[in-house]
Amino acid sequence: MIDKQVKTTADAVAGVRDGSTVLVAGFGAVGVPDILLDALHEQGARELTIVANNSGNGDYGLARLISSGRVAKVICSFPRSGDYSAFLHAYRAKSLELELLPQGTISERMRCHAAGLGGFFSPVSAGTKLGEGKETREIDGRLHVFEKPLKGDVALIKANKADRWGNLSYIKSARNFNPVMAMAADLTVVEVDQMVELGEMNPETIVTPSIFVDRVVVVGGKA
Amino acid sequence: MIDKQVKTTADAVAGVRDGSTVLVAGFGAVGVPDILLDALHEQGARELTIVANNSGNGDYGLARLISSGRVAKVICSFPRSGDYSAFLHAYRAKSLELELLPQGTISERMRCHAAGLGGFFSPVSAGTKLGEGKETREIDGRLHVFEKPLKGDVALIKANKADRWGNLSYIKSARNFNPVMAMAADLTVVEVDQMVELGEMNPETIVTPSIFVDRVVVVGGKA
Amino acid sequence: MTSQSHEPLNREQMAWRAAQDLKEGDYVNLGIGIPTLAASYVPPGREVIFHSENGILGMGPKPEPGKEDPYMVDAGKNLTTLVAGGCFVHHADAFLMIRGGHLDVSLLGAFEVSASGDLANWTTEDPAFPPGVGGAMDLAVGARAIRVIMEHTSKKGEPRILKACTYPLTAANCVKRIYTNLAVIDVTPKGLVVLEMIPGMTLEKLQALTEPPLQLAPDWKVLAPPVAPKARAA
Amino acid sequence: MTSQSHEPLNREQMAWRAAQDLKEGDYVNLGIGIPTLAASYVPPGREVIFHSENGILGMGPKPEPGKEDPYMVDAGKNLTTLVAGGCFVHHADAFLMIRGGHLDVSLLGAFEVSASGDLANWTTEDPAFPPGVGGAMDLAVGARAIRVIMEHTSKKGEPRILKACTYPLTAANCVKRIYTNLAVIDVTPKGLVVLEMIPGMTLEKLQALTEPPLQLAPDWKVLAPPVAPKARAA
Repeated sequence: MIDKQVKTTADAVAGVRDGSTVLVAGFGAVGVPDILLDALHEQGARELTIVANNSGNGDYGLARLISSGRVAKVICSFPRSGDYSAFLHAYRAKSLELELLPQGTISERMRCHAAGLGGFFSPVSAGTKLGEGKETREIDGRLHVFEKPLKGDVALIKANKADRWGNLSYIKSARNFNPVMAMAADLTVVEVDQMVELGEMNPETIVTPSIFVDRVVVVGGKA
Repeated sequence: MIDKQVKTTADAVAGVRDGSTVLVAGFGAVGVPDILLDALHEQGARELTIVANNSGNGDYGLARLISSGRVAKVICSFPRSGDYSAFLHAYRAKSLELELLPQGTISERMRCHAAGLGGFFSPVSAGTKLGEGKETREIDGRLHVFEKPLKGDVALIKANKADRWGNLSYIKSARNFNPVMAMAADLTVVEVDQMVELGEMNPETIVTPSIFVDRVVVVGGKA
Repeated sequence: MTSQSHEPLNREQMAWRAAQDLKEGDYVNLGIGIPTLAASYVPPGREVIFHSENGILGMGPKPEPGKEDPYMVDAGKNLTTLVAGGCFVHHADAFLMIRGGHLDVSLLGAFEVSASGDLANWTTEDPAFPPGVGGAMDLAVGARAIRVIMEHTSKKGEPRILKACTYPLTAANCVKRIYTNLAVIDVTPKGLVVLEMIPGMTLEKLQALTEPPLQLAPDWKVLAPPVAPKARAA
Repeated sequence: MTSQSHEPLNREQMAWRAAQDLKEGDYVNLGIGIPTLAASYVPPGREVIFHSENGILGMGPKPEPGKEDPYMVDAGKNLTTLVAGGCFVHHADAFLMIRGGHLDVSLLGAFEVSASGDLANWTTEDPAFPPGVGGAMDLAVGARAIRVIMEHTSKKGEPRILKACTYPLTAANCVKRIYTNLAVIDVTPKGLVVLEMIPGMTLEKLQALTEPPLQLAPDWKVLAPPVAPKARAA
């Protein structure tokens, strides 16, 4: 019987290696896998590249990973969100590298990898500082930059419900990056509020199909 | 008050011009906008380029458009499906052109247009007869072909429910090409089984958001 | 016309003015800051559908006290609501809508706009802080109409509508209309055309605060929002 | 071992053999024709999740009489069902799963396979009929393991495992395992390795029906499916 549920958050993040690229879902404080991030801190992997929209808040989750020196690089669109002092400190100390990407380019590059494609041309950032160094091409009279697929070794996902196959649903705007990141990593790990029986989720409304999910751990939260 | 519902199928397809590219959803006989196709036949537009997975069946819908000489070109992956005699006759008479694309390339090229991108590299068909004439590039040791965005002037869509904004839901495997084609045309026209009140559809489970839809007509069918 | 001040518009008035141009059925993204305020000033009875980059189509007003939902945030991470007919999409689909030309209007804040519609609104290159771009570049290339709301001049009184932007560009040739605290200006192939000015303003005075040459539209109007625009009920 | 014939396998037996290699938890796409039959022969109690290119993940067996649902069709346009845990996706997402390496196994029919794993299964270039490719090229590049089920030889008795394919390729270097009515053969960097042969078959006889050189695996086994494989209950 397929059962992707693991018992502990430590089991969920077991095996993450030093140097991994970790996709961290969420937008602001919503839909962020904070408990998995803390588990990853416990797990101890170092030299991580983090792909996220923001750069962590306060002293928990991603911010804690950064404060502890586990993060070598952050790929994000907007580090300056909320109390991002942990990131700011490391940034000023030059102890981590920042790669700034337009927000839509982050998710589209991950989808590109998920879809088995080799890259795409986008008009976003063409002719700007963020497009510098990228291959350019004029298509239909408009300048485009070439964007490569972006792959995670691990994706840390926050969902509401899961079943034992790993089908997922989300709550409202907590969906955000989760479905895209879930598709784009070799190992997709999910913290959920609750497990439901197989077949209990409406097949028309499952947002992340089980094929993208490897491990699920229940962390409670909103029922 | 926004109200995308039109009264008749004639209103739904009004204004389709000769030479238009028309995206026709469906897979086999499921999720095909047959009533809109008949309305387009009545409307009379000629020299159409049809994008569809198959090439029509029997003597109705797409097959009738082909028999009546309205179709200059068919872009599809698998014309040989069911009773495709209308297409076969025109193909043998060389009265229409066939552009054969791998099935996933059809939907991905339409999504590419919908997403405002300039094209993508795909490993599918690289090094084969269907990849001939396309720009190639080796990416990570693997040959890819360059695929351009594919845009419809019109998309003909079959959905189950709609509201007056044009939010749509589908039934089971009748979903198929519909959501992708709905995103990829200048004018998206939908035949639905029934209208529901605004707010009646679950916001978590709307499959095609209203932003992609221009006109909706009720044609009855499964309640 | 109700009683008018000759003062420059305040933030609410600028947002009010931009909101008047949003049409029934428009799909609109509002940038962080003053643009966000525009949602409150859409004329009563007019249905405009707001998009939020994090994956909401059909965003409503701020929640009433006691009805806050922590799962509902907007692009600025503030609490928000969903209207009937709204729905949720994942992030790549939210940006497909932005980049793919599906939005009718993108209303953005700006540091500078050039005579040819170049937009600079993402970084002032302050070395003390990391840069942040968010969705600015996506929003600046995708919508059918890109409109900007900004103060006409900097705090020092320097023009912010320039021959060429001094800050790094967000996108070139994208802005179509500028709402300032002094005027409404269209970016056209023939140059900047002033459509409206506040009471007491003249083209000469406005030109002195604007680097590239301005033309006055033959049918220009007085820019006269209500003194205290009335926000729409939630 | 139950009683065995020395006859070549029939379609059901070939499908049965391929099904034995599908593991618990595998996500699998079955091509039209013999591969489709494999779904019925997955060993009891083993959960394998089937994908259909038109947008079904978790496809079940054929519907029982009286329970047909016209909204449920498979890639071959035949009526099908959904199992508990299954779901629907749109077409671009269905092919994202295929192309993006999310499927564990793609089981395909073929006209020809080459010694290096080139696959030809989409056209015989019959000038009287239009070509059709469907999802064949997508399926041949995307899955983690591409496996083929086919008759070992053509109706005329000519080899279909060749040094180089004579029909137009679907994809190069993609096939990892071949199930024929005579043998199970792996495509390896060192050449074709015979893992199993039907009773009475020898490497010499098999080689005579195969163009490129074959090696016999040291631990090769007899290929002996049940005479009439029992299909799984719906």
